Amino acid sequence: MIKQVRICGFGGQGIVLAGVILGHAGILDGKYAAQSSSYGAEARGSACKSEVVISDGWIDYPHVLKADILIAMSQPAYNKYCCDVVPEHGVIFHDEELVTPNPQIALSHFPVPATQRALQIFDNRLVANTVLLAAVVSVTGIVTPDSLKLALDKTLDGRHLEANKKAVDVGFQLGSIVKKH
Amino acid sequence: MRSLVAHIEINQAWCKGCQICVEICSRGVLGYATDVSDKGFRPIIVEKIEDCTGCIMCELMCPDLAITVEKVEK
Amino acid sequence: MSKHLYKYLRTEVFPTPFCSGCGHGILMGAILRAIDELGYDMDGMLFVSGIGCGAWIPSPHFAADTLHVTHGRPVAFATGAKLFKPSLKVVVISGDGDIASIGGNHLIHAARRDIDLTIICANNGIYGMTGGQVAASTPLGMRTSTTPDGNRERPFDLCKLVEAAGGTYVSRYSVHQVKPLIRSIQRGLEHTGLSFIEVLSPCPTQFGRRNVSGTAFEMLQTLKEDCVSRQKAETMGSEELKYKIVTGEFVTS
Amino acid sequence: MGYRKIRGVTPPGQYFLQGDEACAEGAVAAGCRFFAGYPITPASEVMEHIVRRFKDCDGVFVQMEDEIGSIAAMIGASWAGAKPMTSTSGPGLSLMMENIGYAAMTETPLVIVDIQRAGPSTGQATRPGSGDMLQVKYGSHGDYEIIALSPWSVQEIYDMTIRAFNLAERFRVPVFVLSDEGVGHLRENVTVEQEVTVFERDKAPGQPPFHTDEPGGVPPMPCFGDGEKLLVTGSTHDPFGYRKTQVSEVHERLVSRLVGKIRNRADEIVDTDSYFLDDGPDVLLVAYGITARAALSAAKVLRDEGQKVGLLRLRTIWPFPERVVVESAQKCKEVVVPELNQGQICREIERLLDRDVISLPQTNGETMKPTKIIEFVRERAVTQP
Repeated sequence: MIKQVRICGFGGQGIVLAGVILGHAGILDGKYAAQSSSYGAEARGSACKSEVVISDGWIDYPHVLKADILIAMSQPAYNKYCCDVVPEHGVIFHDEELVTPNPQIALSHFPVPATQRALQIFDNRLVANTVLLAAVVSVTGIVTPDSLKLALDKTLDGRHLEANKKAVDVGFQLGSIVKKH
Repeated sequence: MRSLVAHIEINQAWCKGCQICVEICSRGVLGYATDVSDKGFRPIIVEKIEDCTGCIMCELMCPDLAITVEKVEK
Repeated sequence: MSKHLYKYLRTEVFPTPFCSGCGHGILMGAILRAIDELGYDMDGMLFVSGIGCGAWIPSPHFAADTLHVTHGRPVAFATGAKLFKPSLKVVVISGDGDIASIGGNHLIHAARRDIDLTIICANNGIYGMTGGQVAASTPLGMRTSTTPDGNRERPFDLCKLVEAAGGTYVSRYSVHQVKPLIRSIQRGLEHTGLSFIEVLSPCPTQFGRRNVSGTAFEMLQTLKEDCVSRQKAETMGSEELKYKIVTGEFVTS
Repeated sequence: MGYRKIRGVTPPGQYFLQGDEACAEGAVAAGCRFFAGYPITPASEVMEHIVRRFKDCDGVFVQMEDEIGSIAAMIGASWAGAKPMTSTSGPGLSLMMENIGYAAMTETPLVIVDIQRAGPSTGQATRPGSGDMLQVKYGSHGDYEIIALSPWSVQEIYDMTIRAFNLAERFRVPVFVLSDEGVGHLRENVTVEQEVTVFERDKAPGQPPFHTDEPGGVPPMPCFGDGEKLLVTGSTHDPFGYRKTQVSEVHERLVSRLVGKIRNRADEIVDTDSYFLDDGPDVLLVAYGITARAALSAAKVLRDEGQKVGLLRLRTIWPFPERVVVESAQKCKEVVVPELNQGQICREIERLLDRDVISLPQTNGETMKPTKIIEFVRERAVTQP
């Protein structure tokens, strides 16, 4: 089994961090994981993508060729990468507020109100990435929920950790609702 | 009663004949030899040791560390 | 007693390669006398120098660890050695071109760090080894091989530069002030933090023959006339001081 | 002195690390306790990570005023007994070049990590490239040899950094971990073992630090502060470090030894890896760094299609794996070199083989995709039956 995940948006949304946490969760599941990212020289605001490949064994080519899962957190990023998804079984998760899907893309779309919930519950849009990631994990099972939480523990510390742990629970809940649709 | 007098040793192998020592000595203790060394200058010699006060300015100002001034027993 | 200093030297490499009457030899003696009077063990000392006449003062002459490095970089090399082995007494001895021109950035950052180094800058106001080109320390109006009509660029005041960058012991002496110079080198060596001692050292070959007539001693005399002590300078007007070099201790914190 | 096994600083286990971080971990494991550096994308994470790790093992870190100062400080520290490292990328490497020559001349062990980005000049700071392949070898003036290793994964940058320190100490030479943004910013599984094999310097008091009677041998390296009264100089010097800048035989002997100690020991240093070479493939891919992963991926796809394609991966770049390249290419019809530059290593291979070598260059600031190699080989197969 090899799964390719592409997370995209703009700098400052935690796109890279979401990839790091997902990849880390992968290795905690005993898998092999490769995570990479691409961004401009500016620390904030420019286009940003993060890629995670999770496999049962060594990964020859560590970047995403065609995504099994696309996670889009901005409209420009969605527009750029929505065609680069495996046609047969690929799925797209997107922030419900920030991205309007292209009706011509005949793939399963999962709108997740991540930014909206992040603002509503935490008054902090910075945890939207975690909400969205947890929803993806909940729906696809790409990593186990326990590993996702453990990966947060190993990647974050202090007040960020507490907020993100709660954000994971919100994401799991959203995921279970999305799944029922 | 013991008394000390100065003794000046010049390391001719190191001296480059810049003459700073000759000029700096207010008592004219040092001077030049009449012959010319194989390096092309007149070697520095001690001319009037009896006038030396042992101020060691010649030693301190020698760029070639070629002068040693010592006080010895008479 | 020059002979008493021979134990600090690799006597087999003598006489020195310096030109007849070069002030760097006087400085060499002053440094060794300072070390001798302090009773330092040369085995615990490291001398770092760059490229140029001044850089040859410690290497190969001193019987101690010496690191003779690329042009302009001795302060940076010294920084690494000192940080890794703080027990070493690390002394940089190099010329004005080396320390203050090509290596100026390392100098100001060493001062900013206030790292425990002693930097002795043998300033002869010219690039001696390469044939007498103008330096960042050449006084206004002086003729060099690249300023045949006289230097039009103002020279650096190295002591002010190091003081502004944060050096905690800063002084300037000429080699003709040999006794205060030795005392100042001792203070620099004993100082904890960055000590910078600028030493004015005549270059009879490259500087002298283009700008002053006469012997090495006459050059020393000219230098003596150009220098005024810090105390005296405080009583003088700026017009009077225009062509003077102020000597003494500037920072002793 | 010599090789010995020590207990690593990092607890053994599985980690999920970025290439830059794994490099820093490898350095600490190998005994690196001095780091001087200057910030530069995409290499800064090596520096940031080692600062944190030095807290646990009393390492000395200094952020210098520029890359010139960084490598100078490393050389000073190396002679004071440290195993020093710095990390940089193309623009910083260019600034370091003069003192890399100094380190080669004075036989100073150093490890320089070059996380290559797309150049020339400032180029694309956040994008991968392999444009420094020849610069690390030839960038400083005069004749000298260095060692350069090229990792393709995060595990390998960890392992190779340890090896880089051992080779630097063993041969008294600057060693480059010649990586790229693709590996430096990649995060992958890393297995850290309990035991690490390290090489410790032979100080040999009283012995000449710049000569050995052994042909092509490596002299012992004493240390500042041990009462050895060392004379270290970048000028031409005799066995004890005395400058002999006017003696032609001394210069000839010194430069020959600096070059010979690496060239004559190439077999001990060179390390390669091969895939599908047993049946004498028609097409030989020669690749290194992150690009070798695309090449392996491509080779597998092409093999499935029935094409006889093999891969030779260069884990050592300098000294160049000449013997292995010549042997591997012998039975192949075509040699193809995919790389993130305009054919730097391709040209080196062409120099060795008495025939045309096909360059597959890419300099767009992206890692090469397997599809590029696959399509290229398919096309050649059609046009050249």
